[in-house]
Amino acid sequence: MTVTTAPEAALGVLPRADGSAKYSHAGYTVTASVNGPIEAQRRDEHPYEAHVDVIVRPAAGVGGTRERHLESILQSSLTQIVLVKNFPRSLVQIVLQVEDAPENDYVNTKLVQASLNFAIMPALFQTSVLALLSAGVPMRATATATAVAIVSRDGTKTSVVDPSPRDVEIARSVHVLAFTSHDELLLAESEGDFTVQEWNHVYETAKDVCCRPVPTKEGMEMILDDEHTNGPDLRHFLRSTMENKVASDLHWK
Amino acid sequence: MADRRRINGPPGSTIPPVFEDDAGQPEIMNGKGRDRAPNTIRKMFLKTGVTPSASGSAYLEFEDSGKSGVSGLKLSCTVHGPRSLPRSSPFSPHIVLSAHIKYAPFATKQRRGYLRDPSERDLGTHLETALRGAIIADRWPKSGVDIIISIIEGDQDRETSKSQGDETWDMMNALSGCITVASAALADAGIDCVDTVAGGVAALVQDAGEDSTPRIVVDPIPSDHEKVLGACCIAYLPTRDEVTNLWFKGDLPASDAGLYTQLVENGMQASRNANRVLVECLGEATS
Amino acid sequence: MATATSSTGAPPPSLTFARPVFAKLSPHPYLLRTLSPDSPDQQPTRNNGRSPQQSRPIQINTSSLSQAHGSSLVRTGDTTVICGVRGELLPVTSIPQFRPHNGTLYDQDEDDEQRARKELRDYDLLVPNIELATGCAPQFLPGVPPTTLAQTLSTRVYSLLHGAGVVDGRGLRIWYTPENKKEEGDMDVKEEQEEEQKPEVVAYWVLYIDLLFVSFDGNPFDAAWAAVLAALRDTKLPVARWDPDREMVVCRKGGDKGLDIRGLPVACSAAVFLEKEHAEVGKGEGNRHWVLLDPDRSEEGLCKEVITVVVDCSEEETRVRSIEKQGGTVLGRELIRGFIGVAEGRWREVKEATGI
Amino acid sequence: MTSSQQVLLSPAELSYLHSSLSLTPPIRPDGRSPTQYRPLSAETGILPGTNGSARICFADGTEAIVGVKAEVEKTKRKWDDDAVYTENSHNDDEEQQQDGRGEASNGNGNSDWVELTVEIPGYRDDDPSTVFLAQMLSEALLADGGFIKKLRINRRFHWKLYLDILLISPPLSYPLPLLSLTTHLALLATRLPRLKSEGDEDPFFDDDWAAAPYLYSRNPTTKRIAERPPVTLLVMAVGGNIIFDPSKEELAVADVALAVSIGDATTSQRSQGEDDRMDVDSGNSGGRNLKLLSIRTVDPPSRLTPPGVANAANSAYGHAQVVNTGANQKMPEARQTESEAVEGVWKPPRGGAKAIVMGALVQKVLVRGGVADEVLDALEGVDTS
Repeated sequence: MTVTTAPEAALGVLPRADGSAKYSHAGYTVTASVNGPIEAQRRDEHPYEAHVDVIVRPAAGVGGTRERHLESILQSSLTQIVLVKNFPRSLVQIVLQVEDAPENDYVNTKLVQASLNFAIMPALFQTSVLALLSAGVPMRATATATAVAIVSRDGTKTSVVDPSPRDVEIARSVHVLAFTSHDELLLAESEGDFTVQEWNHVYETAKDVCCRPVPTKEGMEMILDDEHTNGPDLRHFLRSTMENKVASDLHWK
Repeated sequence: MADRRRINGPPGSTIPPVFEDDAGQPEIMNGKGRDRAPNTIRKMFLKTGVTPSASGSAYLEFEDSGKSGVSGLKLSCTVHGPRSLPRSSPFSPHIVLSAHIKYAPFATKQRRGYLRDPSERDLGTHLETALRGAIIADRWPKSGVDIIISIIEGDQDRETSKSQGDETWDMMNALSGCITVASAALADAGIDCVDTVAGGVAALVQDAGEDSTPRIVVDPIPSDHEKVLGACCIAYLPTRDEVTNLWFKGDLPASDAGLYTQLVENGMQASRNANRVLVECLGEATS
Repeated sequence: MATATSSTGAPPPSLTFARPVFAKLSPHPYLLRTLSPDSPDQQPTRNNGRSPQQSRPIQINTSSLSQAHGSSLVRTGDTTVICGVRGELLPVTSIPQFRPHNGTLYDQDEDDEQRARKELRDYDLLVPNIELATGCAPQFLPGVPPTTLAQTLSTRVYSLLHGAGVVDGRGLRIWYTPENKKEEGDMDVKEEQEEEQKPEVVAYWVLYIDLLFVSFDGNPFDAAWAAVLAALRDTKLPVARWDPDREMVVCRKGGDKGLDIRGLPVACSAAVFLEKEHAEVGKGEGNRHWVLLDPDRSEEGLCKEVITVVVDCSEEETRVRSIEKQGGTVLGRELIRGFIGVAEGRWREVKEATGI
Repeated sequence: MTSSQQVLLSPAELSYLHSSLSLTPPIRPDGRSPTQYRPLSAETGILPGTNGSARICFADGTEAIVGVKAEVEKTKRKWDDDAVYTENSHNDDEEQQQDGRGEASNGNGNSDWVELTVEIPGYRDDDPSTVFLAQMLSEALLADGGFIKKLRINRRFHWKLYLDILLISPPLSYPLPLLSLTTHLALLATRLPRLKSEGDEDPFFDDDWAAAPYLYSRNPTTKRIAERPPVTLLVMAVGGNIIFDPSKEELAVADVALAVSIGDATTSQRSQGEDDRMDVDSGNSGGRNLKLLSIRTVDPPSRLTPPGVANAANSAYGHAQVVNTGANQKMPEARQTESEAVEGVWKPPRGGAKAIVMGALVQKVLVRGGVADEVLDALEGVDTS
């Protein structure tokens, strides 16, 4: 069981892109670059709104059908939070490069795999949102995603936040949920064998991880002893990363 | 050949199942001869309008001859057009015809891949030649029409483990089916044609047994006969009595020319029969 | 079409379209008008006359192909898909990192069933592929590499095949028990002479699942998944055995045995149609929405948010096999739970369509 | 384009050409007689690194080079092969009798022992017209099956022949006749090393090139080549006339064009096991006994040429414009003006060709002493030492 390390992120890592971010969490490190809004190709030009184009490059080898599926999921979700109406006939291009994935000798390390990789989706999601923020693309809301796996170990069913590939392999079901900053459910991908109650429980866990109310300064201690907060507080993390970046950019003030 | 846009099978190559009995003694021709009269074609089922989202479509099925494992020919055709040409193409005073024929992976005994191989492109060229004669091209200047045919089941005999001769004879049957189904789909799409063109195949075959002299049969199934000496596939316009495409392959001595003209005549007879089915089907569609 | 109003007093021709022209010119307002009829007694209907919760009737017939080991044809409304399953043999020698069956360190804690599921995934024994470039819709023409939709459909079918564990991997193994050879066994694992040789796996069946869309009118995943399932149920694989003297797997004619398929997961999809398409929805204003079950091609073009739920109600308690919701924020927790109920209704429809 | 690149001829030129070609006797732009071939210079053995090569260039500068390479390849063991192998290994003499047993399938080999690729400058190799040419040439070669038998070394090995056909110059006229003649000569010049090993052991060859036998064996005494590779002739019909070896302009006005492949089975007895009925007149040992191997319809570019506009419908001549073209399809008399042929106005041919015309075309090629014999005699003149 990999210990749930806290996520780290750095913004503005790539000099040439409009915005870029590097995010690593639960063994996955992803770098994203955003070039927005730029001139679109004729075939994916839309008269009223910008076209969000997502390109996922895997850690090793060239992308297969799995990467196309990840791209279509990210594109449909990010189009909801970016204000696409403000930039008609233009293109917001997001390129995500997976730096490294948690290596694990139980799991088959075949290069081109076709089945959907659930564990990497939250990392890709967070990185693209951070990169969009760093690029200053106007957005309706920010969004955070998390992965939850229901693992049945000796009879009891426990839900594991940010599962390792080993957990994903022996899990009964794996879920990825994404919430916007208005606490709306943006994305729900689940697979495996579960009942509606289990899904409800997963929904609660994920909502707690993603949309924990931002603790005001004095309310800090009261949250800590809550018993089922077993995942990082992503929204808080997003806010603090941006705050540090803005602070470091404006240090000359 | 890992095509990264598709899910490829295991890296090691897989082998089609080899059956026990044909490994030992050879395939004995147990009374497989042809039960149809020499000049009757197999029963055909033709239906138009199977793909509402295309401008014209048709589905054709040759019934299989009832022997175990022999599969009939099943073709589905869609026509998209007349439609505007891409910006880069030069001006053309007539409709630009492009035909694509593709075997489905599960269509033949030997599993075919997803990329078109030369024999399918060759069939496409034959089909274009056959249809270009029939279409009144200069009524649709600056426009194009795409004819796409998927062969859902090729009429190959699954039981014969060893293929008698190469599979060109199956190609000819497939081409004659493609011509008929494409002509029905064109009519369904409302593209002006001079006449309905239908395909017919006639072959010079030699049956098992020493004394049998080669005879000419219509709509041959290669596995019914010991050896196919030659075959021709004709695309024929019945009311104008004209041939738009003739494809002959085989080994005929040039000295007795009567054999060749007989073969062509039988091919035209086969396409007249096929045309009757075509006209009747189009008649139903409009009434 | 705008006709200038002539000033000579002739009444300006009213701008009226036939219904299909209106639907083609501005589809969104047209669908909005039909969905929200002004008089309350009229039922909200869709362009194709269906009510929002009504799905298209499904017809499934199987074993229509003779060159494949199993085949099915599924027609839902105007979407028609043909699925052919063909089994081929994969000898163990040509599997790159093959882990022999007689157990290594990691396999202790898994039972055979889980091990079989891992084999399916590691050795690629199930190969689904979807062919859309058959001119089934104007936007899918041949000659171009598979579109993104074709690739995402293949990935979704592939991950659901493995995720739902429909095919039992143990049925694809071909065993062989080497008799007691006199000379010293050349196997690396030291084997005592007198103890009976353990059976070992010499080859696997690989199932090539090929889907061909004859006609495409929206909601391809439901039809594709129903076709895959029906074809797998219809698959009959010949009995295969290892022929030691010719070192190859030989099959016996007749005596074909079917695969055992576990459960009947059924996919059910819907799209969310929003009232305000272009205007940005302010924080406060409500934005009316309709959940359109089993959308066709024109409705899919108008809706961004789609949801697909795969349920299996074979046992008394409904097991959900997969949920995929993306492209919008309208469907929350309650709406998804309600939609799972709708999916159960769809499951019963498909169950008696497959006639099991 | 299907048969040749875009035809840059105006309707007036096309109608002039069509009318001059349909006269009796036809007047061809370059003054040739209907059955006269363009002069060509041919030579063989130009590429030392190949088993056989040839180069032909026409008077108008189009040139083709063909190289033939042969490699020994292990016959792909059909699963049941060795069972057959052990049973009747006694009769492994060169001519197996076709007894319909497993042997038959192994005896006459299969068509992928010959790989033929055509390269036309300016066209991709998966371009439909290039694929059509390659299929036509390989089809003619494999039609009678006799050629494959020559490639068989023993039961375990066979020769794999790679024919690379390159058109050096851009295709001024339809390249088919040029490519097929060059292939014919290259195959005649092909020599395979002499087999020194016996029976079914691993083949072992004599490296003396002079002793290497020809693929098409020569009659030791008369030095005449018994069986010759096939030749494909392009023949077209305009009006009532049949014209051979058409140039680009002539093909542009053709009503129908056929590619007829003929083989020559002069003295060698028919392929084994054939009853004698096929040998009708084996009397004249000297004369050539032609075989019809394959016919394909070449789609004439005339269907893709722009139509001329008759004076009646031409508003420039002051005639009231009949009615705008959009509606004229519906109006019966407009449709009538569109279809009936006005003298001197070019109209792309519609529909196909009469069956008797096609029959006449094939007869003209195959008649004894006709064009086929003339071409084969000319080719025989080229010394393929």
